[in-house]
Amino acid sequence: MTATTAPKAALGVLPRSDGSAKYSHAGYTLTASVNGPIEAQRRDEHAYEAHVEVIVRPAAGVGGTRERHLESLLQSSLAQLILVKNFPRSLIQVVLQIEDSPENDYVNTKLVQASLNFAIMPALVQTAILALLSAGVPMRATATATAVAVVHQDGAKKMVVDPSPREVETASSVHVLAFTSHNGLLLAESEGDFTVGEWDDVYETAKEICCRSTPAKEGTAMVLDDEEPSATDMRQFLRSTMESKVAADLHWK
Amino acid sequence: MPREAEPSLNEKQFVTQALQENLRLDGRQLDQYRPLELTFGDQYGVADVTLGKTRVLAKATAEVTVPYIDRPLDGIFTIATELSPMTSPAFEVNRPTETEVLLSRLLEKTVRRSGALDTESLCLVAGQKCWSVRVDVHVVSHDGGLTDAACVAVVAALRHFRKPDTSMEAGRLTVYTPAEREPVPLSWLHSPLCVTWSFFGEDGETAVLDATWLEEQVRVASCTVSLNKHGEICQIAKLGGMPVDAVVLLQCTSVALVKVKEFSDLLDRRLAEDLKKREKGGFMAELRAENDR
Amino acid sequence: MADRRRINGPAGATIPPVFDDVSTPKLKSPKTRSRPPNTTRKMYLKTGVTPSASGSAYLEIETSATPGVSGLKLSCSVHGPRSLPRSAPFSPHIVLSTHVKYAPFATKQRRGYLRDPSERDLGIHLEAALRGAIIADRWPKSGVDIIISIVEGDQDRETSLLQGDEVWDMMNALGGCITVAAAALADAGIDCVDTVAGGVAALVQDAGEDSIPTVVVDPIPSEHEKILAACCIAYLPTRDEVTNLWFRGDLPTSDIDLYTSLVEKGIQASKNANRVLVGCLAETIE
Amino acid sequence: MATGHPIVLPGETIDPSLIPSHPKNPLRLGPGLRHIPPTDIVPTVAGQLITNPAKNSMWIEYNSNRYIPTPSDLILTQILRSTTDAYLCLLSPHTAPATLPHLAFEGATKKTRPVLQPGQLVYARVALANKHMDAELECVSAATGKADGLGPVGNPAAGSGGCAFDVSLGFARRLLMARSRAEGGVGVLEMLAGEEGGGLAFETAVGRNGRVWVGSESARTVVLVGRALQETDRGGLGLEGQRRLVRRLVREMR
Amino acid sequence: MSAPTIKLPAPLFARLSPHPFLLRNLTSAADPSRPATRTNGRGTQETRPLHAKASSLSHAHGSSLVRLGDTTVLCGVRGEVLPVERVPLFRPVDRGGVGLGRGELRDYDLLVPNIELATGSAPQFLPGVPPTALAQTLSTRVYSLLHSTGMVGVEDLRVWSKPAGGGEDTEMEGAGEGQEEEEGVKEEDRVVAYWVLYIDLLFVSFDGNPFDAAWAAVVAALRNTSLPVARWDPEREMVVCSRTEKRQLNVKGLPVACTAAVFEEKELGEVGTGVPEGRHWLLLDPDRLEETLCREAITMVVDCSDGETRIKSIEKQGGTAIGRELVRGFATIAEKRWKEVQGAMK
Repeated sequence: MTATTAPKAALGVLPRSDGSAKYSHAGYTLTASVNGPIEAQRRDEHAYEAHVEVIVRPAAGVGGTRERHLESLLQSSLAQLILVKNFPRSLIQVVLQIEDSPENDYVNTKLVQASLNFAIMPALVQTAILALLSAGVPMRATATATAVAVVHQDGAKKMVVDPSPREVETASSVHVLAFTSHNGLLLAESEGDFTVGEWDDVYETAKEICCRSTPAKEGTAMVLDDEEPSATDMRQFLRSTMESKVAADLHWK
Repeated sequence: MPREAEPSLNEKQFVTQALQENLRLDGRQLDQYRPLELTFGDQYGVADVTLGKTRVLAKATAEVTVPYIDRPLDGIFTIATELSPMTSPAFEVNRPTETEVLLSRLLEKTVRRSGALDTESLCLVAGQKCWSVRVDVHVVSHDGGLTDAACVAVVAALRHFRKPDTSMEAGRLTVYTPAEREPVPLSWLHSPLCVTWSFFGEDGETAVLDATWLEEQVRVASCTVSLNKHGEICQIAKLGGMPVDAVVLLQCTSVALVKVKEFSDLLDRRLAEDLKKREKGGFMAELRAENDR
Repeated sequence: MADRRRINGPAGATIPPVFDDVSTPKLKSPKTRSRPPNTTRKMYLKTGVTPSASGSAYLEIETSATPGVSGLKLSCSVHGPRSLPRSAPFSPHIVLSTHVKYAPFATKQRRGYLRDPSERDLGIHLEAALRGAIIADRWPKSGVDIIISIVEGDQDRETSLLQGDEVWDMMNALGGCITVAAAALADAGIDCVDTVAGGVAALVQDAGEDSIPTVVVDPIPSEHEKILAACCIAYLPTRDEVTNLWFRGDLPTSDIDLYTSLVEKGIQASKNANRVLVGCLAETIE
Repeated sequence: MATGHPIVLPGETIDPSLIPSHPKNPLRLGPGLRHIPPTDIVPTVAGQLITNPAKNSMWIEYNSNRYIPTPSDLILTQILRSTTDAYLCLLSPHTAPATLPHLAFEGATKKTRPVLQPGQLVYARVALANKHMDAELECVSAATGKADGLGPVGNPAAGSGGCAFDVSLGFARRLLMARSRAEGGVGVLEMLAGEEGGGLAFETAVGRNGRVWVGSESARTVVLVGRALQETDRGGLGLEGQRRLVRRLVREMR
Repeated sequence: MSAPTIKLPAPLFARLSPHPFLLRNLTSAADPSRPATRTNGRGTQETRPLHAKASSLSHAHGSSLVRLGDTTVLCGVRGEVLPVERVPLFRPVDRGGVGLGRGELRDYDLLVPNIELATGSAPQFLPGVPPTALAQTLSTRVYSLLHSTGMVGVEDLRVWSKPAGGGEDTEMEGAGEGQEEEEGVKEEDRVVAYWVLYIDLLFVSFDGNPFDAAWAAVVAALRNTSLPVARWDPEREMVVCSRTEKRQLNVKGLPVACTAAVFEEKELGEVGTGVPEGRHWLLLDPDRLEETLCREAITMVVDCSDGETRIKSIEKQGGTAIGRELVRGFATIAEKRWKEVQGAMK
């Protein structure tokens, strides 16, 4: 249940919503639906841009304060990517349903938990982006995200990509970073105890995972065959997923 | 949020007319279900049911808590149903709609009140501590037949679920983590399932199984029968609508039994398959290995 | 059902600390009043504590001599006058909405975040007291919100056993609310016919069951053996009008004048409060 | 992907060599592209980049489910209710209604205006669409004053309402192509009417908003056509597949 | 709006079109050598002085009042007793086991922070409504940080059956659970209850940057929290507290939050390619107006108590203007802030 398991995704899994994606990686399985642009309610209607609403629903129990926090993080990130100016007075609604998440065998998990759940953030970002792409919502860029934990094990310090809940618990610090397809740092969340230097290393690791394949020239991604896929290349994953989707849509051409 | 728009006059008129000629828009027989599929998640207690375009997800969880004062020897068992905007933007968070209320009430009657789960087995320390078992039902995609699909999901999730093992020594309760002791299944008594009939025509003469969302919007009456594969009926709900001939209802229930048997078989089969998968070092082993390093 | 919008504590209920009173017997005997019966405690009033509000004020009533007896700390902010929401019906005069809330840490017992009946009562009394003072028809179709947070309730912490004296504490709280709200309203520049202020008087029995009850202003429950009755009065000095009178308790039928004297004392108390209020406002004008 | 039509993702840089550079005609950008001054042209959706040097135009070919009204699109809409001078119509679920003026029908005047029931399906053209306003529809060509096929479809009251079927926007577009068989690769309708379908008699009104109305004397035919359309769309069938599908359906539903 | 031809009184201008107004303020510096100033007269890197004083709330076990410019927040910490019978998943401590300490705090919900904005602290927060998304987000962040920093040691919150036990334990707090358990074994001294700390934050006045203020208030309040010494009374079979004896809470370290928002020249930077076009400014300690005009923000929590700078948390969201370099650089800004706040906390 670590980086070794490659991410899986399926698009358009919900026939009744404009766009949808089912994504599973590192033990997390999520489904996202995107509807929009649709009519916005009075209270969140903006005269010059679309209102982006993000709803995160836990697999078990009613959402609590921490879901609201995750929502606000996603909302502020997605609103940056979506061309909200294209659809004034309207609403673009992203609903994320957590279906399955790895559990920590060493504790009996409680239903309501208030503390931040770092490990799930990348999956949330990835799924939302895929759903938006499948809905054909105009965006200025895509994004990729990953989680990295710094674990101190018998003196040695090592970085764990896509840490398990257990690793998160024992890690000295946990980090989530998201990059736009233009290599801009879109989201950076860190918690624990670390130095600037450590964060820098984390940044390197995360960037390697999120931004490996260079932005596509002539549209076709430069698949670097010679390079052995050490860790998952999120951007390449995103691209290949979309390529197969588009190919399927345009089979008739 | 804008309300769900009614189907057009043309559709309403046509659906009814076609049914009188035993025609359904998707070419099914009147008493034919859409293909029903059931899968389980990596974790215990996650069931994913698809019925045509309808998809329902159920997740079972258990927590230790304080029993209700009036029932000190019973555990707590709740089924939570919420239709999120994922089902349709017409649904708002924390704004229960009629669909939602009816659905949860039917599940409540079918699974909880019929004593499918032995709640006394959930009691840990009389009057002090007990298990609270909770099933969250997520309607991911709604194209009719919610009740029937959701019921399968709930039952499947509960039968698949494992709760942490416990022990009592010297009057002190210990709840073991999965790492210490393999979790244990719930004590399950019987598996009631729902079969919903929809009635069409001026005096509801045409009875149809597993109506789609469009058909549900046009139907004149509906009736949900809940029973287990032994033919024991747990509840029958015909909530208003056109009056329907009693004889017709009787025929419905007998057909329902056939369907329920089919569903039960599917359930047993899938559960067995999943068990096999886990036994030969499936997910848990992997997790354990990963935790140990 | 736990509040899903807040961070809830443990599932099992928690107990406020229970003190072993045996170890400190001296505290059990009721402290005696440290002030003469007709003088109020010192109060400190300040306006403009919430700059983003159209008006605001902070009131603190000196903690009395005895240790562990806390004073009253109130913070009030006024928003408006602002136009009523489109949904609201037409109103020829300004619509007052008052909201009084104890902070969770304001009293002996931890207060929840949802308003309880007593807090609603305070709101209603306050509303009545202010309505009489504001020149309401100057702002048709508009509303004003008056929000008071009781940061610290006037309560004795040491007496762990409650002798059902919350109601008397509420009296004092209301008195303070009225005064602080008046200050905030003035700070917001909302015209009033006069500066209203609140005062409390009580009929107390200090020397045993059959002693002669006496009337005192600004009572502190813990300083008296028994409080028979009390009243809180909102009073407009220059007009000599009472806008709100809240009486509680029972008076010995033997003496009819008791009631009037109680009210008079209450008025006297509110006059004292008024002096502080006017003084504070005068300062801010300079 | 090796073709000259690469697949692009939002924000990716398009190789300048792909951007047609016609001496005279100005460059025309189709859906899915935005121009960032001075020279950047950036895709905003995931799809296939199509360029047409002759017309000096380029756009992104992609499929989606949410219809965004564009002028002169033919759409199948549903009357919600009538105001004093216009009908409010539903273009796609949960969106603000479009307006269809009472006078925007062939030969309609203050006196003689068509009376349409709420829920009635209408085949119309988008007259006006702009992101800051609700779309406006018409059932008459401003030029000729003729309806040319636009107006209410079917007559539910008379029991001949026909039925509407949902398809993907991409499929609707292909159906509407002038030479849909050659360019769009959809022959299913022709086949149904032709020998594969045993010459079924039916009429259709294809809406760009992903709704297709099918009318016929026989309900059986309506269902058959509807299923054929939906299954072709969902299954992503090629011409041969469509032929097989039609044959199968006809057999099944005989 | 911002056309120079129109002459508007500054406040009106600010009201009508805040964005151009702030932009004008930042750019209007006659000679580029002079640093840009904000609408509120501060330099871009200039924070508002933070005043923290231990407030004297007599019903709370610890409290503080923090002023950050016109943002005023009041924090009260109150301890209540939670007998172990009421802890559903209670495990006797001496059993050891994984994730002890932090585990207890989290699993038994011993720290309960909540933030109340709906006190009329600003026009947009009216009372009687459930907590807004902002309030909930703030509460979550405080909760998370409380646990991740491990400021409060669980030992301070344990109540032991042996009266003596309690006294010594605190001396050897930090010395780790290890010895604690041994002792537990030999005297079979057991935990009978826990203190639950209710940490309630009340915004008296709101003018932006709520998190920095709230967090400072929490830290200040915890530092002046002392719980009554509690002991197990076998006769009454309950935990009783001493009136006279109090024990100060040992608060580990001094984490300080430092927030800045990014103001972009273009409203919602109409960015096409990677690098954000147009200039942008990093506004330290943003006020209410500035927050409404900024989409991107960064909060860094640092602790320099033991010499070197340790980062406890980074939260950066809402844009791409802040890249690797800026985050790196921000650490030094946070350090500076830490010193200021440390001074204020004394």
